[in-house]
Amino acid sequence: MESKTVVLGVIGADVHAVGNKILEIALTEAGFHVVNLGVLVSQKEFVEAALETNADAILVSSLYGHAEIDARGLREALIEAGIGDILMYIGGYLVVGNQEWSEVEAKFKQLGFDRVYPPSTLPEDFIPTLRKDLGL
Amino acid sequence: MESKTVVLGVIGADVHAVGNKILEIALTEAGFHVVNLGVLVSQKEFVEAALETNADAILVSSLYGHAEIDARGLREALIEAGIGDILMYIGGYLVVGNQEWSEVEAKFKQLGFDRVYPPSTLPEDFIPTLRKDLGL
Amino acid sequence: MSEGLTHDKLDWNELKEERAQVLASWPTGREVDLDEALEFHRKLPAELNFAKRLLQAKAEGKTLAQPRAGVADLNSHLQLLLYLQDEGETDLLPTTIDSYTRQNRYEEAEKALLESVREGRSLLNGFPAVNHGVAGCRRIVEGVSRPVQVRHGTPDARLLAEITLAAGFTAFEGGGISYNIPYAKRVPLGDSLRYWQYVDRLVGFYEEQGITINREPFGPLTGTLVAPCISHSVAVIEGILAAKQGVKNITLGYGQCGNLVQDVAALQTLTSLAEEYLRAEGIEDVELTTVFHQWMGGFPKDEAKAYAVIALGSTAAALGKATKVIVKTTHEALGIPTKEANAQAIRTTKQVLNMLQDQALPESPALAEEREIILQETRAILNKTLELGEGDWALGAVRAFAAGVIDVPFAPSTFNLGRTMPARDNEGAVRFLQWGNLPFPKDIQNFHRAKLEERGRAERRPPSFQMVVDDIYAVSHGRLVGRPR
Amino acid sequence: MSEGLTHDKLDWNELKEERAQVLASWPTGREVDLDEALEFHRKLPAELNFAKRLLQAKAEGKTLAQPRAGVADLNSHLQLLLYLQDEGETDLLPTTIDSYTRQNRYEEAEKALLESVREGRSLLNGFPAVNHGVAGCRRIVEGVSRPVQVRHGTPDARLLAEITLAAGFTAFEGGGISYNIPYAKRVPLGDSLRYWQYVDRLVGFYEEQGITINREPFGPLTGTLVAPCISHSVAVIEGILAAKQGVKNITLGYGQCGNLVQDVAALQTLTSLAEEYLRAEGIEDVELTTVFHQWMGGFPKDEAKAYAVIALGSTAAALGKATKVIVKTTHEALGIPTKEANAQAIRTTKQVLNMLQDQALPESPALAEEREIILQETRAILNKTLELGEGDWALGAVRAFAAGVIDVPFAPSTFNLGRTMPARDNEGAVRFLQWGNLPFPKDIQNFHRAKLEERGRAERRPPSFQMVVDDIYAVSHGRLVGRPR
Ligand code: B12
Ligand code: B12
Repeated sequence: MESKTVVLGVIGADVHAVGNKILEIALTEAGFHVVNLGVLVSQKEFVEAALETNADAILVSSLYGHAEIDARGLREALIEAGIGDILMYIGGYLVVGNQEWSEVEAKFKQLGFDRVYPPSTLPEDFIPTLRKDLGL
Repeated sequence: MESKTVVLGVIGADVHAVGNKILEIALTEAGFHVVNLGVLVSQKEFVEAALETNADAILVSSLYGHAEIDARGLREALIEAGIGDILMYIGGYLVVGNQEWSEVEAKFKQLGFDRVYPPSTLPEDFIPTLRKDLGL
Repeated sequence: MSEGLTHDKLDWNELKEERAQVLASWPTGREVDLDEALEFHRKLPAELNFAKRLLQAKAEGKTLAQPRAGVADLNSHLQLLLYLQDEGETDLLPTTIDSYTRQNRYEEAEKALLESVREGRSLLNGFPAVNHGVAGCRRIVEGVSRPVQVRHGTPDARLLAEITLAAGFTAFEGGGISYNIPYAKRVPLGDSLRYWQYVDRLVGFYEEQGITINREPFGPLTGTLVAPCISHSVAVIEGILAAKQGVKNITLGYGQCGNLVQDVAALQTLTSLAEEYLRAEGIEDVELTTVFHQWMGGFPKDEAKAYAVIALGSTAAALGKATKVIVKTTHEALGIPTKEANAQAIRTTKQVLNMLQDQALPESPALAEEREIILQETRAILNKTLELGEGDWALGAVRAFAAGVIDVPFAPSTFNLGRTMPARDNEGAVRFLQWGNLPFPKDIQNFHRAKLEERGRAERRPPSFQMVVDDIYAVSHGRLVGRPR
Repeated sequence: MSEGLTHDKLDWNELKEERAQVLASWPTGREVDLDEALEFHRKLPAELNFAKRLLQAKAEGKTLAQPRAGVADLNSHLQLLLYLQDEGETDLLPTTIDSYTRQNRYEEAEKALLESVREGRSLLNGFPAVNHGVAGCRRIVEGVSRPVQVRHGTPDARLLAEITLAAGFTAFEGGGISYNIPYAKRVPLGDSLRYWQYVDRLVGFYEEQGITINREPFGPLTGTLVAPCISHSVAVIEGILAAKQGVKNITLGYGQCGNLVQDVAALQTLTSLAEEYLRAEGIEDVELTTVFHQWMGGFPKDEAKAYAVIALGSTAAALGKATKVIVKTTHEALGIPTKEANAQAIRTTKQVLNMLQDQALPESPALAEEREIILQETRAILNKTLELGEGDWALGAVRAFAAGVIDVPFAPSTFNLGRTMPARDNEGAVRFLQWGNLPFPKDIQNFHRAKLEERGRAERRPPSFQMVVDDIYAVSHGRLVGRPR
């Protein structure tokens, strides 16, 4: 089985590193080739890494509440780079405070994310879906 | 200053004794002559004690939630005994659960109580009013 | 009733007539069929047997959580228990009985039950099990998937026990002292002791037929500044009296006092004392477990503060390794809790228990000293009680209460002398300002005096009754020790 | 930036040029007028001075409560603090700074601030103090009646310090290590140490003028399985570095690990270690206090369970006699809390603190052993650090991190070696599965190995990385030790 490449990182000025390390381990154990950019990752770094590694998906984390601002324009930057149709997920604490989930989800879908995950998502909660979305 | 007599007791099948002891002490310290019937007091005992001691007021406690049933008809019994206009207070946890206070108060006013006090009433919260009501 | 009272085992055959009278005292008594009941109990899965569940927890070193709950109507009560099971994640279930039933006033209970059904809200503060009868009660036992206990406060619980045990309940709270002195005014102690010998003998009968029913003396008594030596003395006596009637699975109780060292010391001495006195009676085959009651006195009205009190109680229970803990709710100072509040409090409790599961209060000189105090005080009371009873614990209990050798503070019963006056020391442990006729040796008396003088110095006031009043209000006003305002 | 880094006191006059640059880096820097600021501080009532309030609490043996809180808009932030003061009954107030400001991205903060005002909700996770400037910040200090501290996570907080201290804030959290290693990725440690020497020297300047400002290294670091020896080492070094710059009032921090004995031992050793190493530097005039952080790792989503975690943290803080405790909320796992949730958590915390006010964890062999372990481990790390620094703590810190002699688990910084792997032992204390290059003597290494083997035996699995993952999730899944499912 050929292994799919995913780019992983925590966007913006966010330094929450623990979930990122856990995701790297879980995705690697699940057979993915993981390119982990760590924390404090800019949009540019995400785009470049996806291009360079010919990635199949981008997994964006945001824990600290600024995702709304930080993720704006990422899909557009990917389109501009010629990989506009790459699969893209986002997960974490996406907004400041505890807002109605359906609204949060809609907001980030509109920003171009294919799937949006709420706080406390466990690896086993989304990895099966990721495999399906990547045709595994 | 002549001292006023108050009859004190916990009505019905109620055995909560601590507040009753505290009230006895506080009322005595405040200069009242206290006739304390203790806990598990029937309507009949309240009426008889008030008659016998020529009391100026009756203070009914109910903590366990059955006051609604236990206090029904007490005013009528007092009227029948010829002391229908005696001042009568009730206080404690008067109903089962935590119900809207204004409704609870109205319910017990209708049962013939002159004043109705919510849970956690401290002696200093009502003794001044009692003095006023008794013209002290 | 209490003529010829002794602590000896009642003869089951001689009890026949009394049983017939008891069962005839309310129509549902007729539903009791012991053979059918035994059959039902035999088929009950082991995990629904309260006694077995406790022994399992004890073996695993775990502390289980149990709420209080009871409403008038049968269906509503079942729904309530299911909610506490599913949303509250509780380990054990209760069925709390209403106050009319507790005073054997079944007619009043019946009226209030009907009115409750009519109005669609509970006018009773508990579940009137006698009125619901064997068939009704069995719907509870069959409807849930946790063991269920009957919890009440009934001086004469003979009919209640007959009906609920026949229905399949596997645990029954109460005792001749603990369900009289704090719960009644004029019931002679000898009478209630005899009523409870009947209940224990009934449990002993089930035991003889291979069905273990858990029995639990009510530990906290009046819930108000009850020092460990008082509740321990009552627990040991009721434990012995139950064991004499053939009860084999007993949970001894204690209500949180609030000082962590005192609370843990109390839990640690409870079973060791009971074992000591049971052994002296030649009884070695009783399984003992413990129950810790979260703070039983007045609560703060603010729910956020009430959570703190609940968590502190859970902490003491866990660090003291109680077998189970009885859960209060954030509505304690507001009225009977909603099912939501009840479930939340269980979850708070379980999070504390789970997080402390692998920890205990470390052994220390302070803890050892506190245990020693409790042991000496309790032995003084128990030895004097046995002396008064001329070797008989039932007689001894009656005479000890009459003499104030056992004396429960703030108790409504006229059969309690009421000469003691408890107050907290400077670290919040419950001590005695006045010990009345408690048979304390001189050094123990000096200990209490010194402890209260220490507090007096810290507060710049002589130890006095005002301290007691301040202590009674303290927790609901946000602290443990009632310092001068 | 960090060329020629030493731990010596910066010359105030030589700092002039740098100050001018810092103040010019954002328009509001112009508002800083030190003379006017000193005047304001001199008129501030004593009870609003954070440093004095802490000393008072320390003298009285009390533990104070402090929340976290910050929103974008000035008025909303003031309202929030007033709510926590009046409805939360808090002792101390915070002003938590947003994450853009923490990275000196004032433009982004400005944009988000404007958008927040426009949308009527905070798009920032904190208060952008630099953007609000001196005048804006002063409205906060003048508007409340509790002392206020600046809380953030900023590697280069020079401008933030200039502005907030000039505005009248009397306490400033952070340090060159603790606000770099957990909060940045590529900021060289030497740089952040030097930035923080500036901040400390500024505080020292205020001190020279008679104004005491409290400084607090950030104790919990990554908040995730940080063993006491790691955070204590950082706290002591930052304490020394601050003191060298003339800081006189320092609060050392520690984040709850969850095992009560370890937590209390950690609190008890924190100031004694700092005093020991300060004394060795000839520094004797620093007032030390402690701060205990309620559980800093992942929380349970269920608010009822979160209350338990909050109360347990408060219990450890009280029994360990911390000077203050930083309060989490029941919304921790949901997002930035509402003001209501924040106030409730403070009240829960205060009820626990008040009820335990007169109690401490009794002295015991277990506690003494735990203290001894922490002392030995921390001394090993600190002595090696000083050796690497050839007698200089600033240089030593840089070299110790490079060598992994100090190594913070799960830290994002590339200047942290990241070779240690913490895991809980069978009683929930945080130990090391791998200690990387921590300079532990053989017996300490054996201690950790034995502790984890003990857990392994209990769980019937060899100690491994899976334990670490299980431990990380454990509290949010309802327990302390991540047992196999
Ligand atoms: C530990 C922690 C910290 C540590 C982080 C240390 C470090 N460098 O890693 C410290 C103390 C430094 C910290 C700082 C801050 N934090 Co913080 N922190 C936490 C905390 C308690 C736990 C996070 C954690 O490690 N969880 C464990 C890991 C395993 O879980 P996780 O991170 O959630 O990741 C999992 C899932 O979310 C999911 N996931 C993550 N990303 C993705 C992506 C995809 C595509 C998918 C499918 C899934 C997925 O999978 C992961 C593995 O299961 C949380 C609250 C909580 N959860 O209880 C707050 C929290 C995340 N922090 C928060 C905030 C605001 C901050 C600060 C701004 C300080 C402040 N105001 O209090 C700073 C920000 C600093 C910065 N610039 O980023 C907020 C965010 C609020 C919001 N969004 O509304 C939270 C929710 C706390 C709160 N309720 O206020 N924090
Ligand atoms: C201690 C206690 C007990 C002890 C009582 C020991 C004893 N014999 O005294 C024990 C454990 C035995 C007990 C038993 C029961 N209790 Co109880 N008990 C309490 C508790 C925790 C404290 C009461 C107390 O002593 N407070 C301290 C004193 C000083 O305050 P107080 O009693 O409120 O009295 C003051 C004021 O109310 C006021 N006041 C009182 N009367 C009057 C009258 C007037 C005219 C005025 C102006 C003021 C006034 O002044 C007093 C002095 O300040 C309360 C809850 C709480 N408050 O936190 C529950 C509570 C009162 N009990 C309750 C219940 C239901 C029971 C039981 C039925 C058991 C059960 N289902 O849980 C049994 C009933 C037994 C019976 N037949 O009565 C409920 C009542 C619920 C409701 N009404 O909705 C409460 C509120 C707990 C709860 N939330 O469920 N209880």
